[in-house]
Amino acid sequence: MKQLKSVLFASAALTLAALPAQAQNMPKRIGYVTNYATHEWYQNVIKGMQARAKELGIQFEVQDANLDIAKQVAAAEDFMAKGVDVLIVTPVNEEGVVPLLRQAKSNDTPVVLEGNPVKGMTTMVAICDYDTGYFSGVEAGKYAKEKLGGTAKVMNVGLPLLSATVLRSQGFMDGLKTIVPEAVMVHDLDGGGNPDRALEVSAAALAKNADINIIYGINDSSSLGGLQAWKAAGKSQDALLTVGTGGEGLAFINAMEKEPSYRIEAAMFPEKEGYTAIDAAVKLFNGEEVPEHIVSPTAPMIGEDWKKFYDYDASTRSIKWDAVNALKAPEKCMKTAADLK
Amino acid sequence: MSHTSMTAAPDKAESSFFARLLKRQEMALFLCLVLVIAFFSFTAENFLSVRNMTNVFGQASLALTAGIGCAIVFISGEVDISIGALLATIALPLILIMNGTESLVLGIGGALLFGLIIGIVNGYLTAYAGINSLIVTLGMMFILRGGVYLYTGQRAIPDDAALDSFIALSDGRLFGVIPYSAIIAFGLLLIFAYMMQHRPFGRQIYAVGGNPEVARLAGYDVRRVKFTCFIISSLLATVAGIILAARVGSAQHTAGLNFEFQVVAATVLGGVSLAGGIGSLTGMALGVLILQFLSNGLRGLGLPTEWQLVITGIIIIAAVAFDEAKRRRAIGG
Amino acid sequence: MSADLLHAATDMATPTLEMRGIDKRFPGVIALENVDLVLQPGKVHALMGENGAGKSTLIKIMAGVYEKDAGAIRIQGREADIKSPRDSLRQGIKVVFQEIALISEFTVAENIFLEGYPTGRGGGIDWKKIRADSAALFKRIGFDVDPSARTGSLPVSQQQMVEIARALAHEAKVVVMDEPTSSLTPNEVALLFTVIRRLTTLGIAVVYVSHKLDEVFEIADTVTVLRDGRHISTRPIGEHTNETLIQDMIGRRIDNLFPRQRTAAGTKVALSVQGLSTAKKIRDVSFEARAGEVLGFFGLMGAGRTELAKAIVGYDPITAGTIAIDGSVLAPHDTRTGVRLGIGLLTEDRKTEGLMAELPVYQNTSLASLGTFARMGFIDTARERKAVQEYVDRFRIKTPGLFQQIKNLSGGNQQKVLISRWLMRGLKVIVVDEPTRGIDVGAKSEIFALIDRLAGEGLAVVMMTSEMPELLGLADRVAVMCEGRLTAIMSREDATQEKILNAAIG
Amino acid sequence: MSEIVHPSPARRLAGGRLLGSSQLVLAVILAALCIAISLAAPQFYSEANVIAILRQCALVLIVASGMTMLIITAEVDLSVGASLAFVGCIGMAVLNATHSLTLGILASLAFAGGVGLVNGLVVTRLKVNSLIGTIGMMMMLQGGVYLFTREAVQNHHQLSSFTGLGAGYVGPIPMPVIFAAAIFIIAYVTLRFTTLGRYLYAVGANEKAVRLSGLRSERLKLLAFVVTGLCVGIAGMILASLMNAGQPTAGRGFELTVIAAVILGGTSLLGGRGSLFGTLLGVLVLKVIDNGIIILGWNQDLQMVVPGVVIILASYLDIVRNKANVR
Repeated sequence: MKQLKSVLFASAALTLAALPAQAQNMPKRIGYVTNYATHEWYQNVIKGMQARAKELGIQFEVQDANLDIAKQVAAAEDFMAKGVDVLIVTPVNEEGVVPLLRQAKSNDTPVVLEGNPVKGMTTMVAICDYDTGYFSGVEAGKYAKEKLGGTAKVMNVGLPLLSATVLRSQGFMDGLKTIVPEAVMVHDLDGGGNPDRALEVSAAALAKNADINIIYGINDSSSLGGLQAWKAAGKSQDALLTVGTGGEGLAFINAMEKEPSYRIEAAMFPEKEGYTAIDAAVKLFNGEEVPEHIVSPTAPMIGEDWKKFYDYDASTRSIKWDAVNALKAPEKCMKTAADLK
Repeated sequence: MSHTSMTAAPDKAESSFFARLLKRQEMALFLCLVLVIAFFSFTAENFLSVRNMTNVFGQASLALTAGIGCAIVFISGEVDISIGALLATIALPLILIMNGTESLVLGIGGALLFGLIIGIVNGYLTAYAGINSLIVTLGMMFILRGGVYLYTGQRAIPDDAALDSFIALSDGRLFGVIPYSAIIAFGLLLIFAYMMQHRPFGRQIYAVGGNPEVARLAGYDVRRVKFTCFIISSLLATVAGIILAARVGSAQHTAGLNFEFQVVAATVLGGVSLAGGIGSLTGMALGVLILQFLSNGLRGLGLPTEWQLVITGIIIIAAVAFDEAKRRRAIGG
Repeated sequence: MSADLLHAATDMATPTLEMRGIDKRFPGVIALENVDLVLQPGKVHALMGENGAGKSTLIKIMAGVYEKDAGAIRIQGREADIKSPRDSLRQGIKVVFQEIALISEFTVAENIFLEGYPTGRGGGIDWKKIRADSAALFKRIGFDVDPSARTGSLPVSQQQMVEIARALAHEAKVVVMDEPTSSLTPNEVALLFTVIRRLTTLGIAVVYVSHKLDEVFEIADTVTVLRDGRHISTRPIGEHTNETLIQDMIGRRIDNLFPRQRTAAGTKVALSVQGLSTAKKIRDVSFEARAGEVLGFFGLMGAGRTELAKAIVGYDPITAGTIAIDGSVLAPHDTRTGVRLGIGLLTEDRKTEGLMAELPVYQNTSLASLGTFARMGFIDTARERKAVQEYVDRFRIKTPGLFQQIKNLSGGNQQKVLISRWLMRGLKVIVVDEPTRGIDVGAKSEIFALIDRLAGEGLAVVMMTSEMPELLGLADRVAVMCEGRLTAIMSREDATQEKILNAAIG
Repeated sequence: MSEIVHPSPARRLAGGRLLGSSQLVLAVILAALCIAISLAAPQFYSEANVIAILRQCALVLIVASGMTMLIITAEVDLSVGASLAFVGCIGMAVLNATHSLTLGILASLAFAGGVGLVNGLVVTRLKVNSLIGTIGMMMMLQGGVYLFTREAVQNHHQLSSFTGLGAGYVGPIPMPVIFAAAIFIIAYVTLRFTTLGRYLYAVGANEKAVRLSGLRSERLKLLAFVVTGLCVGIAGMILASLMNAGQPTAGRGFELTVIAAVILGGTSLLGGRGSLFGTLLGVLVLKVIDNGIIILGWNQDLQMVVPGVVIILASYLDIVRNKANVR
């Protein structure tokens, strides 16, 4: 805990220095309606937000939609009734919060979106999902060439539910093909983003196609579910590569330490995303110009790379802000949800 | 039935109106609601503001509308747990038709027609084919939810038409205060509460749920009554689905997940018995409002989801247990 | 001769209802075959026969509960098609079934108008009219019940009266009453007969179904007897005597309905009840039952017989008093201890408290004694079925096999299975509550013989009954209850109908 | 109250033939499914796939065995899915803290059994309808698991014995299948050959009659709840082992799969009627459908639609056949 604090202070100094020196009005209260607070990704997003809000002396509150769009609208209404200065929302679904934005507009409450773009939004803080998948795909290609004899038969433990996750899978395949042009996606699964469901569907797919040698998961639960199915089938991990996405919690650190095939993780730094969202909220409150898409950085981590970005003491992880803040995010994504249709 | 009823003395009609009012289950629920509101008005910030109050009524409109149907089906002695999935399904014809025709009337008409068909299927399989309604509606829940996923490819469908009239369903407020959705829900509640208490058909539903054999001997078409109840339930879930679609401006494939549990919980909390023939729509409405104010107040306190779930779970069990204890005491003399 | 009479009857006037050549078959059974019934306006027509003779089926066809397979129904000379209770009601046929057909959650007034609510402007129910009309109706027939009381809170006898009153609320041409007096007090029976007579003055045809000969002789104009689904006779009541009626009903003479085989009752006290009270009904009841005797408890409806029965076997909680079986006190007060000490209840309500309807005969029989067929919890099914088979043979239980679902057996055979359940277990005291309810005359004497034998084998039998002949025929001693209290205990020799009734009225 | 003897052919129930006629329908459906799928995709019959199907059946079957007993007593438990996730987290956490698999398993069994006990007490003592009572419990557990842990509980010690619970083999047979088979056999024997089993049917068929016969009907129901809980405890540990972590998000919708399988197997929700063999067939049918859709490369959304249709259809066929029997 102490360690975390000192890191926070260091990073605070760093970011404050990076900010333009103009005097800013701080919003008093920011409300965040998250998609699914019990998910590790969002917990770490919230951690980043809390850290940054505390630093700036802003009162910060969270409400959880718990994957229920109706509840999300209700929670946002509650916040507006309470009179928050800025609203941050992770849409349960891209289309579902259009009326919410309309309401916020008529209420003069600025809204920052996290994660998913929505028609009529002012600004969104998000990673580039396609790019994230793409660069991990490139790394996977290199690995395949070196260790897997240049073949790449991919089982995608995907989630068609969200455009973001579809983009990751597409990016991964496209990146992979730049190195291994004959790479194919043997199975495109719906793992529900859940470990147990991912395990179940992967087991069937692995049974059908014995030649799979790369497991790609759109989040850590999915890649781990796929890998567990592989292990449960009694297969050796020698000729396998597992690629996860997110770096959401502790699971991937464990896996990279203990599973021989789990070599690549496309880290998305949820803490950083939360941090950036608060900054964006402050800017909106002050009426500053903000880009429509504020990109939060991601990076593929190979092998031991994770230690560069995280400290881990067997029960909690803490982000190394200087390393993460040093990452450069692209101005624009290669592909976005708009390109899917 | 013959033994339990022999001993209790008949209620005296002369007892005052007020005393009878106090005895009613709805009164206990109402007091409970007042207590919840009182508690949060002291503890949760902004709870009593007009804005927050009207918000809650708007938010309650979904469960309230669908709850009417749920309660009616319960009273008829059956259950319908397909309403959550129907809530999501119904937005498809609505949004698709509106996007295609730019007409709210056609969209709502299409949605109601779809709901009607689902009600007919549920009702037929239960009332005429004789399959347990829990099984029928569980199966229907799978079919509808899977069907929506299949059709949409798990993509929400935006409301491209963005008709003003449709938007008003979500944003519109009477005199700028009361959400239209709440007015619709309470309007439907009034209509159906009147039907259940003062229309022969409503009383037939009570009779069928209370004792189907007696109802049959009294010349009622038990199967048709139950059949109709399922249609009512599906149509009301359709209306709730339309309101939800307006509130979220799209057809959402994941809408209404676990919604059936919320509605069933509120209905039972409101004193409507799963055994049939017992309970009232007023009770159901109070149950919905209690849960809604509770979740709003808990949000206001900044309590995380997990606590909200735990507390709601405890309250449901406690309320039903209390109700049951009261009933047994009444019988035991 | 009976055919001539039928013709004579038709000559009198256009019959209100005419059923000709009615056939009804159930799987494997012919319930009715070529049965005729002709009802004249303003007359009371008794319908008699043993259980299983087809009375219920015939009534249910009238009520539209069953559809006839063949035959014709004419109402006031016009062909009528009755396919559902609704059709029947529309034709002006109103049936009061033996089982109470009221919605217990509704008020009395609402139940009166269940079959057709009066509506006001716009189709809303006119509650004022419902209350006023039912109050007026009750006043007219001299029935003192609050129309706004919740029906379920009334005693059963009053509910029965509500049912009968309901028959008057609608314009009926035919009123059918199925065993209407089974749960009425003598006062209420008198009230009922006044009501029936009033109905006849209005020109309504009344069908009166009963086992009780004295009632039939008092109220009926004509009697039709059915036996084994066939029409046996239709005669004016004046042509019948007790003997001829019974003979028509059973087709043979029953000399000894109560074949008493026992000699003297024992003296050892098997059951001792002291100062027993319950929250519900029972007030300070004390008595003893001896091994080898039948102690009969008589009481009118609502006297508390069933409540007493359930309390002494440990099923219902008690508030005061002690129960001892063979000197061991029943504590804790539950059925588990009761059965262990050797007391069990043969319930009056077979359907909801006795039978496991969906389960086979052998499992129903062995339920209470399963432990004796088990080693380390495993059932020796061969031994179990063999034991059950012995009882099936010994008591001549008519079943296609041990695996038959018990719901498919007749009432008498079901009762024999339930008695076997207790015999297999080996009790010291058996409490039998209305042992012959819903059982036909032939089977009745078998059940009586069984009870007699139980006592003969040394059990103490405590028999709750509302049937005077049953009581006098079987009991060694007679206990009488009134409103939850024990008002008299007398020996068989001292017991007369008058004494018993006096004690029962209190 | 008809007094008529229906001399319909003596239908053997509960203790009669191995396959009741309703199970026959299911067996035919299962066979037809297997043949159809393997004709379209021969990989269906590969050893790897058969094992995969069996392993997936195992988890459901373990809980469904308990649930069958419970539904036979005319009660139901909707909290098993939420409990499954919670149990895994608890077991994992205890395992991490104590380094002992035994203690981890004991803790998870104690927790799941405790949940069953509370469910049972709520139903038998407080007289709350089990559908409602266990919905309440479901909410409490869904919330409670996140109060217990916000993240997946990682496997710190990697005990091989623990990993073996889910991923291990005995010969060619996966461990979960062995567990499931053992539990199934115990439950089957209990229901068919023991007094306890007979009493469970009896309670479901007529609780009052059972009580009058000197048996403690409430204890029997309570026991069925606890047994269901214990089954969840075992399944939860196996799932945690399979996923190598305690996952608070696991088990969503699991209760519906389990209940669907039991109902599909012909167990009546009204109690007193049903068989474990039917449940086994029900589990197999549902999981073969699930697997077949992936093997055939069909749209996975059909994994919801098809079971929905099958459940309604099977219930309908059962009723049609019963009617035909009566005629």
